[in-house]
Amino acid sequence: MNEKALESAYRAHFPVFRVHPDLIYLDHAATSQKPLSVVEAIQNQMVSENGSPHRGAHQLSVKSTEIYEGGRQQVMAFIGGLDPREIVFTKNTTESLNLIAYSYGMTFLKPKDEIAILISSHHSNIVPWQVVSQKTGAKLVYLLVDQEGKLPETELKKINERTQIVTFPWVSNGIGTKLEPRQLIKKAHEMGAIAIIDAAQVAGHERINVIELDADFLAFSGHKMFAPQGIGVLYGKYELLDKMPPFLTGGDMIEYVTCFETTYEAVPKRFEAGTQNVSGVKGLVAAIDFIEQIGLDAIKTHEHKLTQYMMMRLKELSFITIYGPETLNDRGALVVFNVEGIHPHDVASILDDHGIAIRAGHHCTQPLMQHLGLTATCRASYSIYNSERDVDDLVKALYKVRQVFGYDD
Amino acid sequence: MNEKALESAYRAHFPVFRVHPDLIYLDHAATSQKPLSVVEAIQNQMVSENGSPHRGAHQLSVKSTEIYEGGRQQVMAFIGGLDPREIVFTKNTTESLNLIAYSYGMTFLKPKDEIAILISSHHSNIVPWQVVSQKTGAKLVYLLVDQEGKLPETELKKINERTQIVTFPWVSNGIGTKLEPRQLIKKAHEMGAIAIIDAAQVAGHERINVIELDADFLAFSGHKMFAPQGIGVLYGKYELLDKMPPFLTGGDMIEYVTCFETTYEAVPKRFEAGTQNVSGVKGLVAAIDFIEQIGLDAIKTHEHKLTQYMMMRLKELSFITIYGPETLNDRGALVVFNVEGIHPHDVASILDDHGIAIRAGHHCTQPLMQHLGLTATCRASYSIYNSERDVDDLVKALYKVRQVFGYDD
Amino acid sequence: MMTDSIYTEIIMYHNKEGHNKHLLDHPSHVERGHNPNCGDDLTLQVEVEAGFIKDASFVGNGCAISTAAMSIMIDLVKGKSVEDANQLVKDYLEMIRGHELSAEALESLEDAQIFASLQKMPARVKCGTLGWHCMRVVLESQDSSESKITLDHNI
Amino acid sequence: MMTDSIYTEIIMYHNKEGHNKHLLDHPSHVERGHNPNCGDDLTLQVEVEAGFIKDASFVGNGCAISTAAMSIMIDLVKGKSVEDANQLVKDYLEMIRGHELSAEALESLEDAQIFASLQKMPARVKCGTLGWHCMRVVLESQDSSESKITLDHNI
Ligand SMILES: Cc1ncc(COP(=O)(O)O)c(C=O)c1O
Ligand SMILES: Cc1ncc(COP(=O)(O)O)c(C=O)c1O
Repeated sequence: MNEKALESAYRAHFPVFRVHPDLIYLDHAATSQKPLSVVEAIQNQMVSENGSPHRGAHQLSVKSTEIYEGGRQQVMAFIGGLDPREIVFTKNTTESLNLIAYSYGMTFLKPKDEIAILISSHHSNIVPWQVVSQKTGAKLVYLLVDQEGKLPETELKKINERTQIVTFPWVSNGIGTKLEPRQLIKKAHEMGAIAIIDAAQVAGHERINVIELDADFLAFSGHKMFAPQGIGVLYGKYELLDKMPPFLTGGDMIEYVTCFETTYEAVPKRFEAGTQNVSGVKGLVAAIDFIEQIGLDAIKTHEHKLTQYMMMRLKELSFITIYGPETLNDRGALVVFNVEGIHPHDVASILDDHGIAIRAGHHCTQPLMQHLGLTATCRASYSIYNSERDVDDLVKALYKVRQVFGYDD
Repeated sequence: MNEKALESAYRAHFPVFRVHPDLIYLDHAATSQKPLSVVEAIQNQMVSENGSPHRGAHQLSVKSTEIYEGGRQQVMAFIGGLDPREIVFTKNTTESLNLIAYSYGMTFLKPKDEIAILISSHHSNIVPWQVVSQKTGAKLVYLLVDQEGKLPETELKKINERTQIVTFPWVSNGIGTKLEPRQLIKKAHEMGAIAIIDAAQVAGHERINVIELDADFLAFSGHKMFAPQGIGVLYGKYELLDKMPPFLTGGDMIEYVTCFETTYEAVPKRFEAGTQNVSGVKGLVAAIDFIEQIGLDAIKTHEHKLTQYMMMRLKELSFITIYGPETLNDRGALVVFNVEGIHPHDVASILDDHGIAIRAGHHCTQPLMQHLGLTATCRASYSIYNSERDVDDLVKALYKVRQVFGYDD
Repeated sequence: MMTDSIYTEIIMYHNKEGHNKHLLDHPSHVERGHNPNCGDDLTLQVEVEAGFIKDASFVGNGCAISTAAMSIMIDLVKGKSVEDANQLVKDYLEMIRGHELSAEALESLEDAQIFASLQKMPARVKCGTLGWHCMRVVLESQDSSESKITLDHNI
Repeated sequence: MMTDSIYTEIIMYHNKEGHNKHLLDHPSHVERGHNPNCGDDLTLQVEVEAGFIKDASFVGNGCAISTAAMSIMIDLVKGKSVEDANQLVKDYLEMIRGHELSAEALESLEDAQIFASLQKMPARVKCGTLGWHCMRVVLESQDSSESKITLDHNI
């Protein structure tokens, strides 16, 4: 297939573009659009496979259990895991990270311990650790990135014998920089710390292999990788999960409950309290199938090309400042920029009026913004449903934005 | 419409019975089947309205925010609330109750304080309080029900000046008894305690009015009231929510984040961290619309009739023991029973083989079971999609179950 | 192209001009308004004397909508009685909420009428009401102590 | 009607009979197995002597599947060498997992073959393997100390 044909084949999977044919959706990093196969999977689950998992002997309950536990296996394979007990379902990345903070952080951290956080982290990977720090007395230490969002070697020295946790975004949603996770993980392990990867901007974009990475925990959301909202994943090494107390408690995560004492289920069920979102798991599995069918390599190639093209086109505009790394290999599928003289929210509003959806603001990365001396930025993020034409339209519309503000470029 | 026509009109809303025409689904209390309107609402949301709420200036994000915040208004109206800030979205009842336990319980309870729990509570309303008790030193006090699941007046005396929290299921999923919540709430308030209603088995069955009830907190799950899995609700009085610290932390629930300090959003957003399940809210709203269209009075009438009929038919069987109250008005839409000489799980398996889905086990109410001297029971629970014919088929199949086990009734 | 029109018609003028963006010598009230989501952070200064708004100005940074709305508001209320200003605030917020105003009330909002289209841009409502909320607080307060407001999620 | 058949063919017999449900005088191993979800709680007693299973029995309460599976297992292993019993345990669990067994291995399971249909009743797998897991633990242990196992969610 030639490039054009491939692009329209990709786009054809997404019914949103049939409903909104003029939509240029450049906000994939916030939440992805859904392929038809995912929509249909959810529909089928609700219409013909719906029951409460784990608890029942009847067919619909059994079917739900199969979908749920089968989903665990598929998620495990998707991230290169080897033990399904290492996959915990949550509602989103935020809950996954809170689970680690509450269950691991609150339990094992003490005063003088240190938590090393990459400053480019999302609020969901910062605020829970502030809470842990306040409650346990452990100290927060920030690893500072440079203007391109890269981590200078020297910052690694902040990881020392007191460090218990190292946590960072593999790809930063605030500036788009992709890190090499292995060096951070290696350093963490050398110092006896555990390493947490926030993979929210990586899942569905890159092949993940938790075993090769030797990650201790890894978190991501379904809704950013073509799956529905309301389902997330926490990967954790078995020996860590196994020694952690439960987080949410209640139905389905217990063995025996008496009035005053409870014995808990083994992992991963210990962390899955209450009726779980089987429908969400069904959608997540359909999303994984979709990704594997398109192929992660093909996705990466396509996104890579778009990054290259977007960088090239935006650089032609004298009124645009691009943030993040120059080198394509250090970038995720997003470009962060500002328009001279115009507040990002005004840019986003006017672009929206031209049918172009981007994100403006601090992208839930205020500490990064403060560190880089910015208040707000514009972010264009993309996926296989985007094409170079979208970039051309963005560029055209950016000229219009400037015009509206009286600039004459 | 006559009774028969009404029944098939009800049933026609649920596509599951087109796919499985012979299914007799008597496990509504575990999770409900979904009407077509809910399935379609989700589908529409995913296909044409999907974006990340709250954060964006573009149309799909705005649409998502509208669905989400509009949903808050509708949920508020559905439970007779007056202030949308009192509605917090969670993933299920279990998370709602954990939110109260972590945020209210852990913060405000001290040694010598008491938490009064109805013994017929679901594990999701027991285990979180055990954890609070272990962490804070507050004492758990159980209000004991009689053999019918009713609360004797004398038990109210256990609520005293030390009591800080009174928590109970409005309808017990383990025995089917419906309480009069007002007397418990009144007593709690007299003693200066707050009252928590677990309404998981009430939402969608009865009109709820939090203002008339004067409930402090009230929790329920969408999936038990025709909505999809993955969405739940916590109602809380504004002045209580307002003084509570956040539970999950991260994106969207903050105002300003610096490296070491964070200011939080006002309620309810303070409790809604990360990308929320807008799709789930959309489904919940569609479920509320469905319920209001059928009419809560009509639903109650139908379920009441089924209860009456099921009680009558099961009583004819000498080998059946029915648990729970004799009086229909003290019952929710479920009947708990045992078959003489046959373990409930065997009953459920054989019934399943005859296309009848019931639930067997402890129903996540082990303390209640221990209190009543039971190990496991069978539970038939129902909704508008059930009919007297389902009950007849259940009765016929129960004879078969006995036959399989060599009984000759 | 509703967005373009709100931007072109009014905002440009006020943004470029910036004639209200400065400090007052003798403010009787100073009110800071901020909007965490946008990063808007504007401070309104007002000099109230004998029941009249003698002077007003603002400082700080924000998007075009928040600064233009602030500046247009200042033009509008300057010289008005506290009572009249109060009515303008009420009318403006009603308008943004999408409520019907009397022709007279609408007219009294003069240039600020253009912000009626914010009804259709809910993501920007907080920008367009930031300055007006500061004014509301000023008018409600009897003393001149500095306070700090954060907008809630309703208007 | 697969469920009916599993119940009718075998379980009735063993449930009613109950010839293995009693205490041993001199057990060398006592192993309690329980299944929180069902409330099954059975204790297996075994007397191992000179590498052979001299006697076995069980006590406790459970559903028909768990008690029948236990009782049929006891009939099967009594008198067998520890080695042979080990092989039976392995084969039985393989069968339940849905793996193909050799005709010979299958035959050696005798009456226990009926539980092959548990593959299609995943909700009841834990019932049908409870006794066998107790036996596995007994065979693996060298001493006769009392232990307590809980089944995990895989077979
Ligand atoms: C009375 C009651 N409370 C709480 C729950 C827990 O609900 P969920 O599993 O949706 O969190 C249930 C249902 O399982 C219930 O019936
Ligand atoms: C890097 C990163 N981490 C965490 C999150 C939080 O994900 P969610 O909102 O799905 O919990 C996001 C997205 O918002 C993100 O981009």
